[in-house]
Amino acid sequence: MLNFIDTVGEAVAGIRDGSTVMIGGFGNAGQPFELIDALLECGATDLTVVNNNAGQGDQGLALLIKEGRVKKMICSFPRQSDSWHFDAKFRAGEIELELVPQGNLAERIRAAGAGIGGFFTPTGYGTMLAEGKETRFLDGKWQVFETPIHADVALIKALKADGKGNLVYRKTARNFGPIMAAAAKHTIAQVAEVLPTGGLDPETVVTPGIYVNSIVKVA
Amino acid sequence: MLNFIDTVGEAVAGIRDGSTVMIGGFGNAGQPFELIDALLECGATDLTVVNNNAGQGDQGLALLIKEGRVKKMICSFPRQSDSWHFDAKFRAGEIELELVPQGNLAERIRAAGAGIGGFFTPTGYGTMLAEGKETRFLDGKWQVFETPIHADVALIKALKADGKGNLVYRKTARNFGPIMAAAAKHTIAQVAEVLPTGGLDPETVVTPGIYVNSIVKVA
Amino acid sequence: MSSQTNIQTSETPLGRDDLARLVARDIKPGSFVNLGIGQPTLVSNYLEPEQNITLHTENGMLGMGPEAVGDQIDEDLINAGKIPVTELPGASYFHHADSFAIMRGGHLDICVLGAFQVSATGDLANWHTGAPDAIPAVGGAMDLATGAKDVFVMMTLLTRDGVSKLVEACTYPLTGIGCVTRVYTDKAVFLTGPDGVRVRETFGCTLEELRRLVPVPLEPAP
Amino acid sequence: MSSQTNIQTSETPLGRDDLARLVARDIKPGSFVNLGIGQPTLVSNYLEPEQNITLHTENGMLGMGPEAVGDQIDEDLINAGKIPVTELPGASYFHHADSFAIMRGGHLDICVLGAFQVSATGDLANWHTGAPDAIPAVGGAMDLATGAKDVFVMMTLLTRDGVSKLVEACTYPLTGIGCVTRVYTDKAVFLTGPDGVRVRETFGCTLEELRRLVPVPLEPAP
Repeated sequence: MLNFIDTVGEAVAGIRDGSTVMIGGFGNAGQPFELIDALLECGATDLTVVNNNAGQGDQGLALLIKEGRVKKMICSFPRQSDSWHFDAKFRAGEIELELVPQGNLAERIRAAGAGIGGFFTPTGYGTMLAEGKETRFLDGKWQVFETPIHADVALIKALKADGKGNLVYRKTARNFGPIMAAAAKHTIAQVAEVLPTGGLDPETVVTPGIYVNSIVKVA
Repeated sequence: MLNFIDTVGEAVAGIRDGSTVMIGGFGNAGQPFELIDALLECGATDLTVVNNNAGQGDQGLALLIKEGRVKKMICSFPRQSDSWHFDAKFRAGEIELELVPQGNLAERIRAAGAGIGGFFTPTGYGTMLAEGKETRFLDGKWQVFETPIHADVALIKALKADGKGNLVYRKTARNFGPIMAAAAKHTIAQVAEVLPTGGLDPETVVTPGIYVNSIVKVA
Repeated sequence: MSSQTNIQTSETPLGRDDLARLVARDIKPGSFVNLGIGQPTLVSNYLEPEQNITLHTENGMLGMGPEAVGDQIDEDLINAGKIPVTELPGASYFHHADSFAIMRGGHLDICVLGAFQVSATGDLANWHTGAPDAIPAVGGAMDLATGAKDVFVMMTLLTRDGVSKLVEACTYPLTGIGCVTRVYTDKAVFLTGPDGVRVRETFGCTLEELRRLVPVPLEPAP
Repeated sequence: MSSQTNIQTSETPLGRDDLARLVARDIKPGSFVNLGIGQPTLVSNYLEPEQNITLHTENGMLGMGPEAVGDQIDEDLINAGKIPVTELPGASYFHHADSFAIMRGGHLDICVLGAFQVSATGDLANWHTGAPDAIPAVGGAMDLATGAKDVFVMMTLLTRDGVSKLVEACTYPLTGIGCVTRVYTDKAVFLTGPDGVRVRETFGCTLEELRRLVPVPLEPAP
């Protein structure tokens, strides 16, 4: 069921301790800052967070990590020049890290949404990120077995929604939004604009409304 | 390399005997009739054809089958009220059939384009279409191992192309076009209109030009 | 009153349209639904706008409208049965892998399918008679059967020869295992699952009469 | 002339920009290319419009233009290094799984990557120093290394301590096995593959001098 919600606080109110939360964005593009701030405020803790990075600077996901709400990060690129909050928690042994090659991260999220129980990919074969994983020779290459990443909740940012919950994005801010929306049991999208049903061209919809549960307009 | 080609005959001239050819379309929507006619005329034979159906009436793929050019069909729904040419060849033992649940067909084509060596899916588990296939219990369900379907050539139909080979489609004629374009070594698209580079909104491109090798305008 | 009479809700068996109306009424507001080819398509005639149901068609669309007539007919806009249809406001188009990801990823609330046979534990047989000279065609049936949250079957209870299509174990080739949750027939609505068959209501017969037609244990639904 | 002098094409080692110019010149017209973070990004400065090269960025775009300046800066339009970039005519946007399908499906003609080490057989180490206190970050490096048709590496031949980064076997954690086809360095261009290392040209040194720097057998390219 789709709901249009007035505030980011109400939108994230149902997120429970121990949840797996996917957060869209690559760098700052597509990062749903307002929803992340609301998640911080709502107090949910013991979270597993799926994001390409592990927070930057003193905002968004970085603050969630700083405040000790994140038990485990699943990401491809935690270390950045300004990932000091993650770095500190990691060196202190206070956060778990599952490091995933970015393409495996994307494909595993996509697999969860598409009902795929697992797949073989050449990425990572023979590297420490494939240690202990099943391998198989397929299509002339050694490949590694990877499994889907499911989530309880996805927090994403889109440009516009219509009355049916269909979404369109803007430029490279699209990134993980569409696949996270499909992979999570409950998807919350912050958008800049809500159009009436019929306000989006059906040929250009990127995320069909079937994947969206809550929409909140953020000015 | 992308080429704009004047006639469908030149576009299909490189297709060799024994090739695997993906043909877009679901029913008549998105079916590249002119390219199929040109394939019939060019004389290539011993083909493996991947299409959702196995030809309808007395046109397109049905004629290719009637003329004995198709050694094997990989499809989900061969039997229709007007699939008489396929029916006759099949009953005469003159055509091989690999029957694939439609979602497995789509996902196997997508896997080929995305570099996935194989995947597990619940679809077909416990049925005769999974006989002899590896199974595994994943995500709480029994699943079947399926492998990618690669092709030498894809023949697809789109609405518009731009100078970079980017494509957009029309309504449910989109169907298999985008995934076949990605799965084939060489993709030939017939389009109703060719726009200059920059003529398509980058947000609305469905098939990026990287997947397209030859474009021919069909009036 | 005995349980037999308690659950009879109609004096006569239901016709196809009455059955379609009943299925439509049972679909929760806001649901995303795929209606199979044939009898299930009738359900769309009885969905009320207030229900806000979104129809999916496997060939790449959400927000499918009624069958196209006259000038509405557009060969690029068809349903899974290749019938020209229309587009409702708020529709969206996508390619085949994305369309089947919707089905296979468990995102559809309900699909409604026809059947040759349904077993007491919800196995479905609806794609192949198994006859040696039959040319098999499966389409999206297995994806729907396996992927939708709820699979409703619509069928006549008996074959033309008077044999129950609700069976202990399917003799026709299977489409999916343990996937059917409800069976809507002209004579009764059955709830199927791992614990066996419960009868929600009967039409034109008592539960006792139904038990004589159907070779599996039947209990009234709680 | 001996083979040593035959393949020396410059009196001095190449600077970063000259090397970028050389890589740019070696990219076939019409290619689809991904340029890694750091030194490889310089290559884009030397691509000629006539080459008709299309740049891919892993975060969801084909047709990426030069770095954005001034009013062009748009926080929704960045490259894999999170630097604001521009959009060229004929660009397209797609989500992350579609973007990595382009990389992993073998559709990119060339990717150009930096490296810590490359082995004689083309193994690549470019994501992790293996230091016990290092926080590892891999990003899209393994997907590019494994997926592109050709993987070009750009690096200085020697570490600051004067140790060759072209090695018999990588000691740093691997990014991919046997994936590198060419190594562009300040002192030489190497062709790597299952048959060992061939030297295409040297800069500011002879093949014999190069052999004294690099601990793997070197033969001139045919």
